[in-house]
Amino acid sequence: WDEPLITEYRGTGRIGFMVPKEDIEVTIEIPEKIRRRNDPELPQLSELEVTRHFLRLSQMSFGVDLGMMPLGSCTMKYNPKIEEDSARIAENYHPLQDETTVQGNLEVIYEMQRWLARLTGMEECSLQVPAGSAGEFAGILMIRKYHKEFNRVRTEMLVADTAHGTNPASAAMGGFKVIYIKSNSEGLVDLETLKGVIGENVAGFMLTNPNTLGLFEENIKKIAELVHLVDGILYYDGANLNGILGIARPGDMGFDIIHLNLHKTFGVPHGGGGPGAGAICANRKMKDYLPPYVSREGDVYRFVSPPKSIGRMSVFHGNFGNVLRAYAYILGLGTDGISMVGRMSTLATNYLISKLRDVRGLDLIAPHRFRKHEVVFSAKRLKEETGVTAFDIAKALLDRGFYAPTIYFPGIIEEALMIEPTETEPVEVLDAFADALKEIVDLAYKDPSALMNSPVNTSVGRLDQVKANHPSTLTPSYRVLKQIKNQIRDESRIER
Amino acid sequence: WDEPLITEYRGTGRIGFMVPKEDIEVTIEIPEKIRRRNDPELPQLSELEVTRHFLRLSQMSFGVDLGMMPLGSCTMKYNPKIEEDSARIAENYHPLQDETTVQGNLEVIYEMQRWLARLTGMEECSLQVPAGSAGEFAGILMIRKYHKEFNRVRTEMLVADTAHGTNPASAAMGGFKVIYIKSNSEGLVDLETLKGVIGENVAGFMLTNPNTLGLFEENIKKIAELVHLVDGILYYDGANLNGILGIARPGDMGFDIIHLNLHKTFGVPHGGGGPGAGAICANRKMKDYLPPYVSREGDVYRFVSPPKSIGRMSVFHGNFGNVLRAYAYILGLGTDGISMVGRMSTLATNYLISKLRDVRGLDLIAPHRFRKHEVVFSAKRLKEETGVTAFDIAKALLDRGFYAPTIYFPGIIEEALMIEPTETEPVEVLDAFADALKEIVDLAYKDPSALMNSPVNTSVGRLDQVKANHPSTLTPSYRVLKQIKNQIRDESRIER
Amino acid sequence: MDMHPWLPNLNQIRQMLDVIGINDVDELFYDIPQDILLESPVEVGYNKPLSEEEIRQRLEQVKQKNRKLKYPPFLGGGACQHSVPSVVKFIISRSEFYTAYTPYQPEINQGLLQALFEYQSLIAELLEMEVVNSSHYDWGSSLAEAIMMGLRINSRKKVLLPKSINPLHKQVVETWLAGKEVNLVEIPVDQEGRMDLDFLDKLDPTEVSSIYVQQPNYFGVWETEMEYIADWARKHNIVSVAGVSPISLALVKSPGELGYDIAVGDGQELGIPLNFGGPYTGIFATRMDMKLVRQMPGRIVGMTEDVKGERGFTLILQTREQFARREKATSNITTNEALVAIANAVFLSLLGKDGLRELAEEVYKRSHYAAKKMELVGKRKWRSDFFEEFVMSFEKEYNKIHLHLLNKGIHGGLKLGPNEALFCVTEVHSKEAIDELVESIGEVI
Amino acid sequence: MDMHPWLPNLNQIRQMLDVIGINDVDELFYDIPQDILLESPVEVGYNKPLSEEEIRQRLEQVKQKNRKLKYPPFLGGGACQHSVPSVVKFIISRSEFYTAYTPYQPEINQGLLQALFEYQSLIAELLEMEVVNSSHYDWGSSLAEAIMMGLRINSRKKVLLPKSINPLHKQVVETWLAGKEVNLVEIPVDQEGRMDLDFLDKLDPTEVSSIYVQQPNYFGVWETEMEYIADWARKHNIVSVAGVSPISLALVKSPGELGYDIAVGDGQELGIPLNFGGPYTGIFATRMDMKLVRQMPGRIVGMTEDVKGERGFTLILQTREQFARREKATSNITTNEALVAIANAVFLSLLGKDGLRELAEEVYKRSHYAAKKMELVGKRKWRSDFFEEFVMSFEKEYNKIHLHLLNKGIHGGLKLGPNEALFCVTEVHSKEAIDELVESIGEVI
Repeated sequence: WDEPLITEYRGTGRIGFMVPKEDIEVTIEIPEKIRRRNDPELPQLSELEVTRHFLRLSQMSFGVDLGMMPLGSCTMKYNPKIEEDSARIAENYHPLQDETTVQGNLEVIYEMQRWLARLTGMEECSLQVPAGSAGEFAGILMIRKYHKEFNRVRTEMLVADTAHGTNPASAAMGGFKVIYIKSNSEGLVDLETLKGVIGENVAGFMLTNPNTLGLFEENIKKIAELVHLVDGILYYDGANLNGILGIARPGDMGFDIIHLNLHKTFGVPHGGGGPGAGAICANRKMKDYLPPYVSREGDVYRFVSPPKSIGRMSVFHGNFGNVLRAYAYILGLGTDGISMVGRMSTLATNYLISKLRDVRGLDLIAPHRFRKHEVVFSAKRLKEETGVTAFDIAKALLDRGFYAPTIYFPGIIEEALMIEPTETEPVEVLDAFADALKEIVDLAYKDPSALMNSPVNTSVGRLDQVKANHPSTLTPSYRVLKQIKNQIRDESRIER
Repeated sequence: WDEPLITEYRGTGRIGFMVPKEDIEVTIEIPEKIRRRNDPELPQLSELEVTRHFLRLSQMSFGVDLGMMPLGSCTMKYNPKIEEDSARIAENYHPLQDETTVQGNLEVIYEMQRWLARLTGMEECSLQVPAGSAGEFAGILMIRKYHKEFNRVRTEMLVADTAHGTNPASAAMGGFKVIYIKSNSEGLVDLETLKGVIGENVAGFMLTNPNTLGLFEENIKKIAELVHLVDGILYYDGANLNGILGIARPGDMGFDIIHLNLHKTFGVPHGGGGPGAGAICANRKMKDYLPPYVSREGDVYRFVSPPKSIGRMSVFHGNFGNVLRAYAYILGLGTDGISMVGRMSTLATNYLISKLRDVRGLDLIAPHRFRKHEVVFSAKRLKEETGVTAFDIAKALLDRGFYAPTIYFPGIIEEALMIEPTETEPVEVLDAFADALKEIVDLAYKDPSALMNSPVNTSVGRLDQVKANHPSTLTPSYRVLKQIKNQIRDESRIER
Repeated sequence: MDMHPWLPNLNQIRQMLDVIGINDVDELFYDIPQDILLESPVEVGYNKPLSEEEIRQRLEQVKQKNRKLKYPPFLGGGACQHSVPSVVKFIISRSEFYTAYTPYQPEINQGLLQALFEYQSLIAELLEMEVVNSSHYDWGSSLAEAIMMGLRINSRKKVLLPKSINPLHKQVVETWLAGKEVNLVEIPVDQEGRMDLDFLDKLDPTEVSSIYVQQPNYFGVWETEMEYIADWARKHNIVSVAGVSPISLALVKSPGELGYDIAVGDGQELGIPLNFGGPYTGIFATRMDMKLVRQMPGRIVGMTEDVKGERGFTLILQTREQFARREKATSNITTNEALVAIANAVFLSLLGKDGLRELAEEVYKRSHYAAKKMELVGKRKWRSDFFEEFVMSFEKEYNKIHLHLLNKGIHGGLKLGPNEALFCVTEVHSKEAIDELVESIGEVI
Repeated sequence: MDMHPWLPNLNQIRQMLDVIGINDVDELFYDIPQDILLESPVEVGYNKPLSEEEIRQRLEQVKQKNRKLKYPPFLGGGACQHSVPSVVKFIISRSEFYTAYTPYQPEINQGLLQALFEYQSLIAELLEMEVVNSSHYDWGSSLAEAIMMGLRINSRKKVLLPKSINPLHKQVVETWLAGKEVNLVEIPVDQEGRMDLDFLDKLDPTEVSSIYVQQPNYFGVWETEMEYIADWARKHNIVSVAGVSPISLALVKSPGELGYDIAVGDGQELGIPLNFGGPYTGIFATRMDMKLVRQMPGRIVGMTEDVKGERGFTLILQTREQFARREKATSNITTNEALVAIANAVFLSLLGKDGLRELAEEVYKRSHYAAKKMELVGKRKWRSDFFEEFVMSFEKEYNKIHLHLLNKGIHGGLKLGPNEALFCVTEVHSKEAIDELVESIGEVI
């Protein structure tokens, strides 16, 4: 579709939704000082036009319902359709309703807290965090509060150099200085480096395990010991839990706090970027610092704030609609199903590795190690030998009906292609993906220029990122576009 | 998408839906003589594969939500989304439930019967007909029963030569001989012809008004008089009601019976061919012959069968889910809205005519007459002058983001292009459609060969209809395809 | 009327009239005689246009006027409640499908055509018959059309319908065949609740156009002589028609294997909610025998190739249809139940080979569990093995039992006689629900 | 586990292991120390995998454990129920949207990107501010991020928060700012229920990083000195932040026109059901001033061109974001509320210029109708004009009133003090509902 912007439709005198009206005699008297004089420049369209427009846009979008999305660290598994039905049951409950009127909802939250605590080996969870990074941030604030409780000044937060960008960002938002821990040649936390930096200044260590290379930190108990020796808090980034779900639990490894992404591990759809839903769980030592959660007293559920709570993370109770989706997901898998998730996702990863292991130009760090939820190939050699980059491979995959892997992350791997197949892709799709990747690499050696223009089967070709980001052409809204068109945009608007 | 057949997916050992199971000790003992030995050859796929497959197929389909569908006589208006929510409320009611437990449903049917009777000028309606042609057939059976009541032998059914194919087909199914009434040069029923055939053998006359040329039969009262003179029944084909909805009523014109297509006039979606929903309404003279309907006694609703009823038209109560959709449609428009439907659809038709009137190669019968819901252009001259046919124009429109008009119907117009814009297409879309048509005709005169290969922007090109229909290559199911592939298909299978 | 979400051009009327060259919309209706023009709008709906909020409120009211039941009703008699996978609803909520028209332009509707072809193909596998049309309205109309197809094939005047078939189906047949000179002959029921085969020997088979048998029959009982009947029909050049419950076909022989000419049924069991009676879908199938296929009613999708030799789908054998053949058509049908057929295809794809068998077994088990329990409070009318439905006789009047159940929020079976009712039990009826049903009946016996 | 609809490869394990060259799945976990490997599965859910039917039954149970109310609750305090157009639900049920990821590959996600760009554009028109990000979690987190953005801009240590803002928003700010050295100063409320401007004169403005004002404020009261506050802030190089109810902006001046630096709010009002608190979406906007824009948190979609010069959309200014900038990022946010933002865009497109004004007027009228009626049974705490919400004082304890209402199936307002409650009335509250609310209160006064 060559679909105009909704603001470019030329309709006038139309409405797409009828406002219900009661016959009420009330004069509208907005105080003069604040009364709006110019109606906002919104479209004037019929229901048909709006439906058609957004339907066409949806057809120009790609989700996991259309094809494999091997985005590493994003856990793009299939989202069972029953979840959507489930989420609807809570549509009309107000978050501030008398708790006696929403006992069913609270029971769902309570059950989820118990299940997630059990799966992570923690004591208690709060579902008040609307996403993973908010969970992470809550974890950071808990660590801060913990040390404050003892009147300690702890300024440093350790972060693995393979960590997700959110880890240092969250730490910084919480007022910590970030110290990166270098990985060793096996792609694991270097214990000696860790020993070198650990000390009384260290508030905690943020780690994902398996890490972003898909590797399990086999020295995790040693790491925990080192961190706990200085009463540091070991924090688990739950984004990578999928590969060990039902196999091993962060709590048993020595972690004190963990956040979960219900929209990764527990099948909640990503919504094109969100909404997600999170959980923040803690062990006995840290649970009193959690944000509010649901507690059960006899047959009655209610929200409580634990004694040393960091406080409210979101205005209400987090993304309950998505908690319901995850709830249906867990019900549908049950004990046996959940315990197969880690096994089947890890099996899929290593199956893909076996299929791709010998592809010319692609290399693996620590190739002898099995991966868990994901694997990172380096296309550095391919780039050197053909000029074709990880970026080009990504775009070429789009032309072949697949979404691209995560690329150029983690930064320690050059020309990284980070692939996470998940347990929900049928083996035939894994085969087709491997074949597509092989075909692309073959083409790179035969005719590299053929790849540099991909994608060509998509609705647009490669986009001009310079124009997109340059202050003089930056167009973040139609309002700005109009200004550019009216040529009234002057430097004063850019530089205040 | 280049999507294989669902039966061609290679999955094994998979299931896409979990059957709920209770722990019950029952041995399954099917009598030997009828026990199935070979499991049916159904797919073995996961939920993801099935979702993905059908989602991809849906993207290769075109509905009115994606673009204008100017299909004449099909009334492809926009289907408001509230209808879909509405239809859901009745999902779990069994049609044979005790009537005291479904009074709400019966009230909806009763209200609809009243509203439709009022809109058509009839006395009573039955919603037991699942589609328009079933309604038509019910009407035929009513006419048959009426004459039988008087012990008359009436073997002939009059049908206008511009009538929908269903009219003669229904008449024939009802055991009548079809006599076609030729149109005059104005595209209207020729009164003299009618006078010539009318007689004691005539059971009734099936007419649409406005007719399929979009023209109002201005002599309708005279026609009614002629038919009634021999106690024939005047039957109204409701497929074309949209253009006069709220303007004039069949009952006031002298019609005795009318069927309605709720999926045309009352906004119910067509479902890619169905399900629709119908109504069959009758005046005082004919109402006792109707199929069962809902009657109200005090505050209680119940199904009744009128004294001389033709009997049950469908197993239960017709397509109630679609009756609910039409119910929401009527509620949403209300009195004033419904009365604008005929006006706005007729306005749209004549607006389009004005835009296309002077296009070279396209001609109109009775060009001085305003059309109602639709218009039929003849591309005969275009074909003579350029070789480009109505068929070619249809395919070229597909390439330009529009669905095609109805073509080669009615048969009395050569190279017919039958266009019905409906009241729900914004004027800008009408303009774009007119422009596309003009552009195609221009191209026909400039470079006719460019049009003979269209469509090219669709997922396949023009299809081989000979191969599709030839007995030796006829492939109506995958089962047949397998047989062809196995080369075990022999003549004996084709000729019993 | 100022603005309305569904009428986009209300504020463009002037501009449109200008293009036409007239001053008033009413001029467009100049050719309608004055005395039949409406003088004032017809009052419909609740007069003023309702907003979505108000429509939803009204529908909520409708729901409140219906009675909420504690469990799914134990009602069958032509439709049994089954669970509907979320995926099925999701797919048929795709408006590329549901706002499409009959795919007369195949190039732009390949997805729709392929989905319908897949429906035909999956039903064909289930029935083991090659040619399936892309749906009729319901079982009743499929059956009526099958009988009419028989009449076209052999021009005989008698049609045999067992007393063990669904009486509603029979009523539909009676209505639909009113215009045909045909004699509907009823085959009685034997002591086992099955059609009485002795009756066939008393007939002159050369007068018989077609014979119909329903499996399992109206009483839920298996007809065990399916093969005998098909053979008998074939021997006498009678068109044999089998009525089937699609789910049960995971357990019993298909009409194709048994040698029937035509099979009919309802797809409602395959992923369609009860919908208070509709939309459902009529299944219609026949063998790959051109003598049959040419007489088949309804729309059929076939596979072919496009100009580049790529696989494509299109409507086939359209010369049988009303829009081409008019009064010579094999049926008047046009709008069918295509979307429901697609739902059936999604359902069959999801359950697949194993799921359908599991489902059939579960239905078998639960209905047998229920029937056995029921014998504590009543008597099974027929001893024969059954599927999904069964007839119970009670000492008390069934009306009394029914009202007692309703008071407890339970809807019992379908009354067949003063003391008899037909119960339907499927995978949506939990053990708990069945137990409570039986206990509650026990309270009034 | 034999087969499961969501685990396609359970019967391909052997084949996959063969390709890997191992014998058992457990070998893949060789590197996990034995003592932390789980010995038995963790019990979750209801142990056995539930079918869809059983999941639905469980959810029905959950619903039964909630209390069904007769009317939408008269609760606001950060979320008011509004009607949700069917089209909005329909569009966000398109799984091309809802199963997509953040559109890091713009070529294959133009539709998603354009929809988000349209969200930004429509909100920009409403706010009359040029730069809108594609969402935060909710109003509270938007506000917290706005304050942090202020700290980055001017490195001052005081933040002014009026007492008339939503206390829950304030709590979120307090939590989120725990790691910053910042002093949250509360501006008192004057006799009209508005922020007390005299307080500003008593401060040293050079210490103030940012000032926040909510319009209408927590009590539903219009803040009339919006322009004065923005001017005051500008004069002292203080970052000004306005919190707005999007619907009310059809009636009152936008933060853009008033000259605010940042605007925050919640998109819940724009087509999102209450959802028991979420998902909602945090609105975040600023002016087209690169000093501000560079410090802005969150994802932004921009317009650009592709290699052929055709218009295209892509994520812009990503160097502000965590995945690129890590600890130097403007925020840690990654997953946001994109789908909700698209719902907002659909909602604003549907209502449009006229619809939004009509909606705002209707909300104004109904809430004023309710407030006036309420004066029969209580007293309005502030005389000032208001929108959507208002505070009532009663003679009786509000708890008693609340329980009486609940007994009648009505959920009253939000208790603010022993005798006070905040009521929210919108277009979903019919006159009938309002009348019954007031009458019912009258019964216990």
